[in-house]
Amino acid sequence: MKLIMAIIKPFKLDDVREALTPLGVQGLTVSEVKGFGRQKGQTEIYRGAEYHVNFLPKVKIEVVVGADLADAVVEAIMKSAHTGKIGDGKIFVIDIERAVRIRTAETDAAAL
Amino acid sequence: MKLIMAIIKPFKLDDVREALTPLGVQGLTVSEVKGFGRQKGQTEIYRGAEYHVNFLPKVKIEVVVGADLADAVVEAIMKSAHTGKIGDGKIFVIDIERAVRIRTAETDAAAL
Amino acid sequence: MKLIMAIIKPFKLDDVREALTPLGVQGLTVSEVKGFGRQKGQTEIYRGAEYHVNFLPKVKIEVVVGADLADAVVEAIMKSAHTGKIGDGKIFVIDIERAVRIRTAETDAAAL
Amino acid sequence: MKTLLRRAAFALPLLALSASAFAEDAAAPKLDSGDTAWMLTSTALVLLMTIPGLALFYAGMVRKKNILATMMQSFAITALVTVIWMIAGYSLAFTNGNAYIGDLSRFFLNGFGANWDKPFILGAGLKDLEQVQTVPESVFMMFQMTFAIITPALIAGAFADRMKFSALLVFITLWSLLVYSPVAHWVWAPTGWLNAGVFGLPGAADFAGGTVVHINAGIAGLVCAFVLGKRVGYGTDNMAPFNVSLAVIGASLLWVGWFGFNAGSAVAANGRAGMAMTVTQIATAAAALSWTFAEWAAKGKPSVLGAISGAVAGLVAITPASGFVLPGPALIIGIVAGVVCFWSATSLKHMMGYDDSLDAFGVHGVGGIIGALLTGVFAFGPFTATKDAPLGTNIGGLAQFESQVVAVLATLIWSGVLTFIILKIVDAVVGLRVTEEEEREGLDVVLHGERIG
Amino acid sequence: MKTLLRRAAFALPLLALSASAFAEDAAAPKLDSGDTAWMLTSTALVLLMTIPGLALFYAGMVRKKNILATMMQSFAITALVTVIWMIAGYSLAFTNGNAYIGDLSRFFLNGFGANWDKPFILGAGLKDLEQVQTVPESVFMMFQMTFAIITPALIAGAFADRMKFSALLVFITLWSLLVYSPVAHWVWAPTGWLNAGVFGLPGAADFAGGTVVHINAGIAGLVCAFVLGKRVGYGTDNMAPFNVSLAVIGASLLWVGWFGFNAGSAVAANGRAGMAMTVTQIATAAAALSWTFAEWAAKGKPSVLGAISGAVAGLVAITPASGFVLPGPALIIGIVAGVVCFWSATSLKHMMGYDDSLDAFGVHGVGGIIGALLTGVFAFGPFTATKDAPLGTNIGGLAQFESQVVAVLATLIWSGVLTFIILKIVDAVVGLRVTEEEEREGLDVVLHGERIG
Amino acid sequence: MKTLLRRAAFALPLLALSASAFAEDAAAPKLDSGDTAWMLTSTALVLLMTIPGLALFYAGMVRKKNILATMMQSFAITALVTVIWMIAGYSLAFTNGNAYIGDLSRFFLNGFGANWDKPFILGAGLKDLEQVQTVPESVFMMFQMTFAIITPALIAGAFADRMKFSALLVFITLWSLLVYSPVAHWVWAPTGWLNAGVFGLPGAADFAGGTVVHINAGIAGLVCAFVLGKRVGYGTDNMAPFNVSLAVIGASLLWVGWFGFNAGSAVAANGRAGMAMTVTQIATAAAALSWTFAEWAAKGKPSVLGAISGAVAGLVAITPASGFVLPGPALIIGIVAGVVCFWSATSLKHMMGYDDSLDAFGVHGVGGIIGALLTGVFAFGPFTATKDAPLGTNIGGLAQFESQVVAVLATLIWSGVLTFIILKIVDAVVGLRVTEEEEREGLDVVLHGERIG
Ligand SMILES: Nc1ncnc2c1ncn2[C@@H]1O[C@H](COP(=O)(O)OP(=O)(O)O)[C@@H](O)[C@H]1O
Ligand SMILES: Nc1ncnc2c1ncn2[C@@H]1O[C@H](COP(=O)(O)OP(=O)(O)O)[C@@H](O)[C@H]1O
Ligand SMILES: Nc1ncnc2c1ncn2[C@@H]1O[C@H](COP(=O)(O)OP(=O)(O)O)[C@@H](O)[C@H]1O
Repeated sequence: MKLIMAIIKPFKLDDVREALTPLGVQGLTVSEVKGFGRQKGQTEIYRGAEYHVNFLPKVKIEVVVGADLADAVVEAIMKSAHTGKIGDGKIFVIDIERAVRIRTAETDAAAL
Repeated sequence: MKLIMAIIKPFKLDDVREALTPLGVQGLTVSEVKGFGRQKGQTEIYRGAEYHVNFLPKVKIEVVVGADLADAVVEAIMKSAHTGKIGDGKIFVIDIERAVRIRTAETDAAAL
Repeated sequence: MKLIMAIIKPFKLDDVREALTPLGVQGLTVSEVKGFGRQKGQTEIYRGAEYHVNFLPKVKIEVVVGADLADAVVEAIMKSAHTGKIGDGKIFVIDIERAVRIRTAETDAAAL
Repeated sequence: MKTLLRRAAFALPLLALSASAFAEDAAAPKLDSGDTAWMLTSTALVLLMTIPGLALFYAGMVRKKNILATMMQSFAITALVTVIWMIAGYSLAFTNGNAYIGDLSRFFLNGFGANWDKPFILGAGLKDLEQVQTVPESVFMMFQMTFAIITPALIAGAFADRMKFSALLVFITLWSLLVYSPVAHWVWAPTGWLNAGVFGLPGAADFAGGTVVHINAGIAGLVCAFVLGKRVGYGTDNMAPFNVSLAVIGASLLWVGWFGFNAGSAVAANGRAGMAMTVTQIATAAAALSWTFAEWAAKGKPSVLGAISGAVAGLVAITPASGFVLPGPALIIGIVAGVVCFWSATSLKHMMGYDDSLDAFGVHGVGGIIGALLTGVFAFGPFTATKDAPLGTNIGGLAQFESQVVAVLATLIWSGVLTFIILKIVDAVVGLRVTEEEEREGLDVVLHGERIG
Repeated sequence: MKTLLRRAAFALPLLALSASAFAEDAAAPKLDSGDTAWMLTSTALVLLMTIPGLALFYAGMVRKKNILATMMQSFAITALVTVIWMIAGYSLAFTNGNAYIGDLSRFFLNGFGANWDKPFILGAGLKDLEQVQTVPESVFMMFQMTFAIITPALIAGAFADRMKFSALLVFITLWSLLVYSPVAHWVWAPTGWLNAGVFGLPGAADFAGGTVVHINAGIAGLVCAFVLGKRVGYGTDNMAPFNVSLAVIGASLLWVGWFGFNAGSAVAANGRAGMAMTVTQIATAAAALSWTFAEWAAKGKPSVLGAISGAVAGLVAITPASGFVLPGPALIIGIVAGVVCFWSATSLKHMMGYDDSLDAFGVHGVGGIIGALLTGVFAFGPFTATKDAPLGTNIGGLAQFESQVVAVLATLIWSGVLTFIILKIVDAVVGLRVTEEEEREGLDVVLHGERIG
Repeated sequence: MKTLLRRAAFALPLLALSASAFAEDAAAPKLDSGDTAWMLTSTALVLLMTIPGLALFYAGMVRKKNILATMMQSFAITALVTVIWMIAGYSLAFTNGNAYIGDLSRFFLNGFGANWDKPFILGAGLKDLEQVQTVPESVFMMFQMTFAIITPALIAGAFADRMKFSALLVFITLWSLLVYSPVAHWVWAPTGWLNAGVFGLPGAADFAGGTVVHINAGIAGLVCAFVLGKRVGYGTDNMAPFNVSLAVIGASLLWVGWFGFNAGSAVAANGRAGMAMTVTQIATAAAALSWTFAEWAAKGKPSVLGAISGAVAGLVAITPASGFVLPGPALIIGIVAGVVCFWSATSLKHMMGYDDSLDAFGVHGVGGIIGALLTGVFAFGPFTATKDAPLGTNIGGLAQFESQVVAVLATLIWSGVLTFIILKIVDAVVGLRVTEEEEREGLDVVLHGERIG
């Protein structure tokens, strides 16, 4: 199994989720994160104190899938999260040793 | 060492933490996340605009432990986070290469 | 490639980011998390109901770098996030199989 | 001899004016634009107390998932009681009727058109008991409506986080008609039995609602806490308020709005209103400080929630006394209220084992009792002098204190018993509480389909 | 015969007082401290409606990234219209001029120094049309200013989330001078053509601004929604409000402040003000309940946003009627407004396919029309009796209703057409809308360089 | 010849009324219900300025970890100063005493019971200096109390985020008695030396507190900023406000409440109050716009924080002038205040290198000085005409300006020096500042054991 961790633009979240469902992805987990990268933020000014905002709001998607599905998932995220503008984000793939579903104690593929 | 990443129902957090302490787990890290899965959310209506809430509030626990402890930790989380109702969540196990404690520069087992 | 995941004190975030830039790190992702560990929180009292706050605000940094850079990054985080007081946090290193930049479809080293 | 302090409260404004501005022509009652201006303003201030004041005060003490539902309670009660009051509540409370309840002569505000520009006479037709006012009936009715609104809204603090919204609506409807209107009649209508006094005692003194509003709501809250039972997770889950800053705004608006509540109860813009505002300010400040220092001493830190809770306790305690006491006693009432309510909200509650979520009883019930009793102790003669009860003869000393005890007990018993019965009926008909799972999920999304982002 | 209801509205307070307090000396108009006190208070209350009331009501309905920009709209409009009103707006609206527009005799409030302590006479010099007031002109001008402020601020609900700040400033400046001041003149100046009545009909009755404020702003909002187009992501992205609790605070402050709006429109602290406050309260509560129950029935849950929207709909609908109707009709107006505005905000909008972000038209336009028309149906004789139109002859029945229809149509057409033209000009000169990318990023940071943490 | 503008301020309302309503009987002073209504309302409005107004304004500018502690400062100061004022502060400020300080004849509000229903005479017993009012002393004392509360609460902006709560309580207690009461006495008591005028100059003109409130608090804030030193992380850490929307609500409530502050300082509901409200509105709007456009030009974007800061700067600057100037000058005062305070809050502060966290000096100190000086320039004769100084002779031209300079300097020096001494004492006794680690953790949890969720 693989954990696919994607950092994307927040407004692309629904598109990505919809792109994954047809592949058979039944669950995923999302966090609000802040990203630092090539994309530059706005400057904020509060009564003369200027803050350059280095961190931009992003969304992190974590989805665990069977190794066979990993490439398709990466592909689908790439397409659905793509705008072509700087800051579109990254996808990382990490190996997972074990997965368990808490409700049923099913493990691995059955747990996803 | 293993990183055990569990996605659970928010109100189970204290139970899980209390179940891990007796095992010798001395630290863990928690994030608020939103989960998409089999469990369905409520519909929200704002003046005629309906939004089906696909993402439900969950809590993600990340705890790094020695490889020997990993099974016991998974077991303890499974028991303490269990309600038997849909949406109880998942546990994933990932291999960790290295761990460091920033305060002391201790590494690996000693760092946990 | 390695994913370096560091849990640090929130006010050290800017220092860490500045320490990483000279190493050639071009991007990273940050989340607000809550940490449980040896450092103890304050007690909060609301009209006689006392809550011991076990979880303290921390910041989690996730940065993916080439394997060659990993040690330098760990080193830099250790130095810049260090206060010497309890609760300084941890650094974990995890292996990454694949990285993709969504905007360009570049992969691995080129994607970072 | 019947000496009615409250009657004096209403009668005095006009008398004072007769003696000065209108001396030449005291016979024909007239509207006074200044008094009317102040009563219009006071009405706005008391409405401000409930929405957004109380809505914020309560919402600031609950968990994130219940913030909107808690605000909705105050807001919906405001709308609901407005209509109930217009239909029958006002009539039952303030028309002559008998000693226990008014009649329905003002059903649907019948007769308001005919008298719209005339001074209102409370108890019209009652020989020797008429209270001629310098404001029109619409203004008097509106001012009293805001009291009828806030009283049941206060109860909601006791059952926050777990009552069904449908149950709330039914409960409030019945409570407003069966508990609030009668008790208001007893104490404030010229014919009311507590106003008249019983057992040869003088009439009960309740300037702005210690019994009618605070004890009444407080004891109802206590009964609700017992009948509904504790919140799921009480004692184990962290139930820390999500956003105390909302509660600070709420308490501040309560403080400001209370000037309308207490100084408005003079039903005139005169020296008595000024003094009522003065003692309100002093007691509130004193109670905020005394709760703060008590908590600092007992728990090690002075919390913001403590300071604002103390202020509200002071406001509650000075309410019945506000038209009767001087600044010095106000300081004492405030100090006592802050310390005692700190104890009731932090210790008594745990000792007795009920879960009064936001301390409706601990603050309003206990604070109201303190104020009602101390009114009997500290009432200052000149404020209550009337033609019938000239200066020096009108304060009853021990007798007045006994009368206060009677009024407190009567309110506790009537409100307590009726609240219990109403709750049981509502439980049987629509069910009082959401399910455990719904309670965990939070009332915002379960009851109202909304969520704070 | 010309029977001017609104003229009565202004004239009556003085008459009432003449008949009582100043009976001995009705000739020389005098300031009345009570009336002045109430008008000063009402002015503060109506300002409170816009900041922070409307600012919160609107900000509570947008997404997190637009909260500050939405508040800024209300705040900047308050500052901008204040200056415009002082320079020329007031003069154009309330000096005699001709039937369509005032003159510039009060340019930069010219002449205020000379009359600072004298009672204000609206329409001074117009034989038989003078409305002598018991307050100074500064107070009258300030009270009216707060109306001139809130009207364009209401429009902002229609274009929230996408208009450029620079465009907003230019648009509001032109709209205030070219739309608000003329319409206010038509309806409220003694010389205004709608006030005087046309086609042999009686003058239009608009006590506190059903046409001038709500229909005016509502139709302008509708035109804005069409001209600017839908928000990016409309219909696909989740546009759920970030923090409805802000909207609850805002709606509550609107409710409280509206007492100044409606009861203040009596320009005196008298029985009419009291009755205006009464019917305002009743209609608002009724509408909050009727929207709530309609939504509960239609959607399965009673939302908090629904309850507060209903309350605002009720406030809007009772506004033109508030000085003319009794409690019973107020209840009916409220119930109708709640149900119809629920329908217009949730169904009509989707049927017609425009994106009126915060329902400026659905609530203010539709609610205003309901109120303006029902005023003609329900107006109660004695409130509008004047010397010239004694009791019983003054309500026009069908004729009054027709007059209301004329006023509604005139406002819809003038405001609709002018708004369209102004928008096109502003679009050509500075551009109306931010770019799609800026809209996605959020107006807070893009326009104002700020962000909520 | 001594021409006391401020004296006129108090004396005039009565004179005006004498000339009209009470002409037949000017000898016996009477309470006026309209004036009393307005002063009761104004008192509520000024309290609203501090809680929740200022509490929100300040809390909206700090980081999340200090929001509750910042609110607590305003709230605790409200409670504390109420009690101090009741015990001794009022007596020291407003009894006759000598030119520099009052006496203790009103210790614990001694004597209030005897005079509760009589018109208050400020300076009673002083031949030719008595200021007979139409409101009771309780109302005058309460209105002034709200000024005594907000002044030290303003200072807190300078030391936000780092002062110990215990130190705050001791500091405020001493400052209120040793700085506020004396300066209020100098300027507003009939015996006060600045009121009387020195060096042959006319008395200083300070209608509603430019010197007594704003310069006084502003300079004290500056001294606090220097003595306490900068916040940890100043210049490196991101100290962006967590929730500017709170500050918008706060500024809005300050604006609304300021109508009580300025128009209430007429101590009557008359033409002068109306004009004070008018000029307040105009100056505030002008300053909000001028700060906004200055910032837009200088920084590229018009921030919301800028707009509301400008509004507050305008409110501050018009305060001393509000009873003395006409609308035109108000526009100028507003424009100047907006631009200059923008400069002082964004440039001067950095040039001088102090960390006045929330710009207590930059807005209140600088704005107050602008207003106090421009009052001397723009005062309009008729407002200040008295029996002793008939129209045309009463405005001192250059002499009045010089008198204003004297008052400004006297306030700067006394407040600056005493604040420094008090801080040093408090530092020695309880310590002024939390530790660096506590400051990092945030005052909410460290000082009060609470946290925003
Ligand atoms: N090396 C990295 N490790 C972890 N996250 C990264 C890394 N580089 C970029 N990111 C994340 O990806 C986001 C987008 O990266 P950025 O460099 O701005 O644009 P692009 O994706 O177009 O290259 C960043 O905001 C950050 O959250
Ligand atoms: N494949 C997955 N990858 C990552 N997270 C998942 C995955 N499947 C489920 N989750 C997480 O687990 C939560 C619970 O899953 P769900 O399917 O609703 O119920 P259950 O745990 O009972 O199977 C989800 O809300 C989501 O956060
Ligand atoms: N085993 C662990 N797995 C995951 N996170 C941990 C673990 N131990 C500690 N942490 C994180 O590191 C933070 C600091 O740990 P703590 O024990 O308080 O101090 P120190 O870093 O000085 O040892 C914790 O708050 C928690 O977020």
